[in-house]
Amino acid sequence: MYPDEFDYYRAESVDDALDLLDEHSGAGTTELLAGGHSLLPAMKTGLSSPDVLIDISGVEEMQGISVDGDTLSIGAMTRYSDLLGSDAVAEHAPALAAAVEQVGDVQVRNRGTIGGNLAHADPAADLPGAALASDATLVTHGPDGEREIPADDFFFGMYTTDVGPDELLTRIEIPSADGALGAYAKKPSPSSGYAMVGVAALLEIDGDGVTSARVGANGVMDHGVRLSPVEDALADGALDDETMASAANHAGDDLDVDMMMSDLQASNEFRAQLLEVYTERALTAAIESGSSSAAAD
Amino acid sequence: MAIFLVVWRQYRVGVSYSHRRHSHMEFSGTFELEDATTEEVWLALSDPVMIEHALPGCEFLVVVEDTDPDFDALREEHADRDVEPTSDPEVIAERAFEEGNHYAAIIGISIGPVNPTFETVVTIDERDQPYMEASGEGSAGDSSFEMSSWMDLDGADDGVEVEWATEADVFGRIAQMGQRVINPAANQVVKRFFSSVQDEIREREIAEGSTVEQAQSDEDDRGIVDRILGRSDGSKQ
Amino acid sequence: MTEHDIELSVNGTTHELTVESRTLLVHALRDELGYTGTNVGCESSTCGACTVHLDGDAVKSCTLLAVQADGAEIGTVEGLAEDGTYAPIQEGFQKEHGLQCGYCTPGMMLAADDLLERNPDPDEGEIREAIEGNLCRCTGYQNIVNAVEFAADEMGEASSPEMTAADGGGDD
Amino acid sequence: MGIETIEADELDVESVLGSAVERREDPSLITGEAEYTDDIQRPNMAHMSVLRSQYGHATINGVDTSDAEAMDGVIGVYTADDLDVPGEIPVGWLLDSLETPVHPLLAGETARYQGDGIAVVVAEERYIASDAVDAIDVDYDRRDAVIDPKEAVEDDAPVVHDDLDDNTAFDWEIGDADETDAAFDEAAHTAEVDLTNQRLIPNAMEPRATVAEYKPGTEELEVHMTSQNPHLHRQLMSGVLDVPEHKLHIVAPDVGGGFGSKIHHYPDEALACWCAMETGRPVKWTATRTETYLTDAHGRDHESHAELAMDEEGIITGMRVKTYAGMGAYLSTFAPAVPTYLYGTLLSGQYDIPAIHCNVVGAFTNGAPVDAYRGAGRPEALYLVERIITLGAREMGMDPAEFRRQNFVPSDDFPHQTPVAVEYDSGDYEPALDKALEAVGYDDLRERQEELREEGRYLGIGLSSYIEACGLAPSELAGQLGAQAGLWESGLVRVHPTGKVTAFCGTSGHGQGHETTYAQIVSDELGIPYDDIEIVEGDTDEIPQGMGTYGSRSAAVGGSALATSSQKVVEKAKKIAAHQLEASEEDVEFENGDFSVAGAPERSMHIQDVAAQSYLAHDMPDGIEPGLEETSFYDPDNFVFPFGTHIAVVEVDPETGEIEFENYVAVDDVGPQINPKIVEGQVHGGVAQGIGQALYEGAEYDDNAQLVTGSMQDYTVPKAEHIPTMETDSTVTPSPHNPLGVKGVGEAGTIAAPQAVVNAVTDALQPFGVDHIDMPLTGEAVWRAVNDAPDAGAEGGDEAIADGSGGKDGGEN
Repeated sequence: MYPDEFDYYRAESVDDALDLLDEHSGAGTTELLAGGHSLLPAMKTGLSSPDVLIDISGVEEMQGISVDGDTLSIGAMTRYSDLLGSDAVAEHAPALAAAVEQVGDVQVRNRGTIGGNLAHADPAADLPGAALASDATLVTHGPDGEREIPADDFFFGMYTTDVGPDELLTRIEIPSADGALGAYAKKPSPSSGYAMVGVAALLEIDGDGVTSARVGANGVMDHGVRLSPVEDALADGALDDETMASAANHAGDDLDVDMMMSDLQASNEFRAQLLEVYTERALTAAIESGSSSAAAD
Repeated sequence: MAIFLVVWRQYRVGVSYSHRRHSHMEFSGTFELEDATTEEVWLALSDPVMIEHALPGCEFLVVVEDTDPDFDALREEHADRDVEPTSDPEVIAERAFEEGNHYAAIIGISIGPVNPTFETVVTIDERDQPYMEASGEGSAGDSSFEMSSWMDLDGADDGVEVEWATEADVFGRIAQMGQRVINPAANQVVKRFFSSVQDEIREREIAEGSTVEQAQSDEDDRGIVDRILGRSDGSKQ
Repeated sequence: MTEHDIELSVNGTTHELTVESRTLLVHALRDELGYTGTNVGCESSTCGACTVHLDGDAVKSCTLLAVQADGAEIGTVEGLAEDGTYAPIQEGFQKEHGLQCGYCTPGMMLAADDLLERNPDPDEGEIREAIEGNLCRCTGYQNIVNAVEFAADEMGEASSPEMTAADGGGDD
Repeated sequence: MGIETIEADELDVESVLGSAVERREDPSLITGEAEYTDDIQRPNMAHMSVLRSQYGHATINGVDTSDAEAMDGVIGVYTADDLDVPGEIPVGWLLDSLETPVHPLLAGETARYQGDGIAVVVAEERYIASDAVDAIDVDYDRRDAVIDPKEAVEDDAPVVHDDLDDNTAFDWEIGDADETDAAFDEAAHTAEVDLTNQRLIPNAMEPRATVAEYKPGTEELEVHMTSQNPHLHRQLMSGVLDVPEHKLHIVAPDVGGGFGSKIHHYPDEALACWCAMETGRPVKWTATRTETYLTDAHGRDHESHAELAMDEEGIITGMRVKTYAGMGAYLSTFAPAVPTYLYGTLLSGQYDIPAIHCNVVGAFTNGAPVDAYRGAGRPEALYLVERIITLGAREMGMDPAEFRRQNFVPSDDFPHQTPVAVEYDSGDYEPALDKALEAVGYDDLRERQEELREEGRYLGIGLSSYIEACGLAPSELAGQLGAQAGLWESGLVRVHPTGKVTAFCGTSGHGQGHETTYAQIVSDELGIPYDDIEIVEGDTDEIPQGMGTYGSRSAAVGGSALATSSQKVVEKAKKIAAHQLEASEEDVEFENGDFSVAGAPERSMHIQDVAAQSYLAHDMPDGIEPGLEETSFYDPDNFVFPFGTHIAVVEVDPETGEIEFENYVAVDDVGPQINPKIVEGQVHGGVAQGIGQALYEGAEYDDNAQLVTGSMQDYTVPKAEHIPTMETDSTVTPSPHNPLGVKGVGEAGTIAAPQAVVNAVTDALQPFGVDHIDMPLTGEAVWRAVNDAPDAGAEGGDEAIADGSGGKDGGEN
């Protein structure tokens, strides 16, 4: 199928994008085009017919990865492939790095962007869980300037976030997790590659123990969620498989199985089962990442 | 003004495992409104304007002659519609849902980049306090849905329990291409609708019981409240 | 509806053309410019038959507006062979019977080339992972994996004088 | 690994047959030079798009095309009322009890499935055609729909065709019911299973497409289309459009896979032709993948109950099968043959079964028509046979390999007459089984399986000893069974004056490598170098007649036609050579292209020189015409019956239902192999499709007959990571009745693989008491089967499984 007609504008800067958003805020629908790998398929199948597309993928100030003190800052239009090639991301945001590796396929990773992923907020995307686990702050720009939104407050529901219609997500800031162990375990849908369940884990460690943990999941509920009971069970626990397994048993404690995602690929009940298994796999993979990097050192 | 405490006691979506369920959805739930009577809640739920306000993305909801209205004309007529929900029984009486009536609505659903606008017609199939049943269908381009719902009020000790259920089937492009989003999207619409219904009811002052009673008057021999409440000949007190 | 004048460099040849906003890159390549070696197999960005190189990276040309590619260097299957000599990946597909109906093959080769660019010596798992965005219904993938391994070996041999020199000082 | 290919210049005529020569098809395919239908451009070409039904079943009250017609760039919008041709899609195979409701080009009053076309648009560009389709307004009354074949024939089911009493398309049986019942009455042991063979969507990577061009001057209609059988399409389309056959020129250019889906005659290709005639413009139609999902004939869709009767020793004494087969909304071209003669006749498998009875009820439903999809009937049969055989072994407490062995048709019993009509040509089943068992290290595996169960790990070994009937042919037999066409094949071998050869065959390859293998056959027969031989297929103006490529028939029937024509060429050439060598024909010997006089090898003449002489015609024997070309219409005596054993070895995680392949071994006997590399490739691809069916694929409709797996995002076409590395091997048992002895390999993998995988998974889960899981074995299906299994509790049950300790005691069962 083919997209319906629309007008296309390329934004040269954040201000330009905001102006374009403002200019086209009246009649019809306007969509921001980042990597386009969620939007264009929806447009081609006729599910989505925006009147105006504002292409923000080339905005320079929304590109790139930098480290400022203890903060890793990633431009929203940074492509997955650039994140994968970045030592800074691997070092400071190991859970995110692990999740990015599992997004889509090579072609998708060559085009898709971190900001597009998070702002689109597909419940089955791979990055919401990692953003939550990484304690990311999502920075938006709007007519009134900049707004910083903690990942915990960012995701509202399916495709719904705190980003307003006149705003755009410009930057993701992540407190450095240098030395922490991060991992992402995903059960992909065999057809779409989206996560039936994906669990991102970040363990702060001290010797053989976990000092604190952040665990986020996507694919399970209609938006990314923190698995606080798992985090609680891990805090001050031992860094061993047994602790991980028993903590993973709490993965679904705060979640209502009836409200879990249920679709062709997996029922909510099966997702509840997968959530526990993949939480355990994420946690043990985090431990393994520690031992392998230790070995590499 | 009474304060309604809303308790989400139960909310279920169509999750029973069956491999052919996928564009057929069943939702049901129960919520409680404290410090309210069945009459008060029924009255609120009788107001199409209240429903219009509660339905996410609803441009208008108006009574129409038949199940095949001219939506273009309706759009024009109601383009700048600005009708507020009310707690005034007189006003509600004028426009209250009636069994056998048809209502037309334009409902824009927004699921991320997917924004179908449904031309919808709903028929009140049964309306007899405290029970109401409605069915309808909507279409947006080459997608459409059919739904049927019922709602039952049950007076509890110090409040009202509202039990409801909706079944919906989706057809066409959205059913085919939007598999991954239909269930959660519909879920979101239903969830938002009922939470808005509760907000709307909560914001009313109709719970000042006197308002309702005062309205007892004239014209129709059933009395205005009976009419609003959809009671036939006051047999169901 | 807006139209846009764009410039695409395809396999080193520059083309100027006017496209609608909605024209997909794959249709600009096929219908406007005649590069029909790039195929369309689906509309859900799943099958990868339309894979081309955009500034050196494998992308799905059905999931990219032509206007987005304005000014870019596009590589298609037609540009793989140089002066009538097959690229190693083409040779691999021929030698290892890596294709049957051939419809997925151009996209498959371009995805594989992207992999070999990043990872000159991939193992089987890495190859299978690298082509997860490319569907083949004929081969069962096994001979495609062999074809990519063949190309990797071929390219490794081609650059082996350097490799040997570099490795010479290693701790072998 | 695998078989090493050789380059064409390494070939010599002595060893050309059986050589793994590189494919000559590849150069154009790997350079982008190939021309698929959608690549074709014509001056002034317009584009067609089809509006399809929003509902699975609906009455159409009216179609408003005015908005679409008013759009810029729209040339015409047409509905059923506008069509002025017979327009009825024919059924190519009839059965005694068959109902054949009308299948129109466009739905008029009733849409019976979502793929039903309601209107077509012809526009200047494909995007505009698509826009215009969206602008058509249809007034529907939705009707209740039915999709399940078994429910469809129940009394209260919505009826798909108003002019029929119910949805029964046919009620067919084969075998002896009384004898079979008697076998069950006397059985010491029985096994039974209810199983579904799910609906599949073929998913050739190239969507169907057509470019139609009408030339009013000559009244000729030239059609380039994605076809597996252009001659058959010519014959059928001629009736549908009322265009005489000799004015229809059909070409199958490069075709991107078919798997059955490009055999059938669909409305869309004929509509594109009609639009070309109506508008006077060349018209292109290319299906979107969504349309492919909605309209390409689907495969399988069976619901069956199978029973096996055995004596005290586990010798099989009878088999009883009841099957409900979904036909979809209309009967597609060969649809009635698939669940009957291509299914019931294979139910004896590799086994010596004295009594079999099978009853198949074909049902109309509101799904896409079901027709031949790679294997067509035979995968359904062998899946059922190999599941019930596995359960029979389980019932007997016997090793599944030994149970199979003791029931095989003995090697000295060929040709073997089965109780389900067919006679197996040749076979020797144990060597293939033994090779496969050896390749997986069967005995060690069984030991390891026990050990792993002790650790709570579940290894499973699944056997599939399959047989297939292919080389779709003998015309007389096919005619008796209901075919409305002959199933011979034509081959024309033309030796040019220069000694080069063009050989024409009525088959039509689309990925199988016919240009390579046929050239190998002709080279071998004529003794003319491989590189001097060109193969032509897929063009009705070039090739006199043909039946096409499907049912693994090309090598056995098409290849045999070319071999026969080549032999005729040699025969004629021999007469000419004898004349010119001044010897008697009886004294002339032919070897590797040389005619020589017996006992005087220096008096010889190469066939290519004979060709030159035959065209010079200065010195020909009496009664021999000039020229050197021969045609044959090869019509074999019987089907061919390839066979083999595949074994899948998997490990199953009961917590997640995840299945990992440890090994997959395929030992196939397809007779002598013309090109082993191509054979290997066919096995790989077939097995991948079989694994796809076993683990991933399934077309799902909801209760309203809406296809909910309508895109590649929802219907899993297996990816590289889903398919294991396979080990292939073979035995060689030639067919006694064709000149090459070949059998056919195109469908072997698809027929063999599903049950190998399902048998492996259920073998792994035996400790839980899981006897059967319906395909596809998704993670959820397996997880549920484990949790719902009778012994789930005994083996640890839900909780134990959830915490990973499930079934630790499994090995003790």
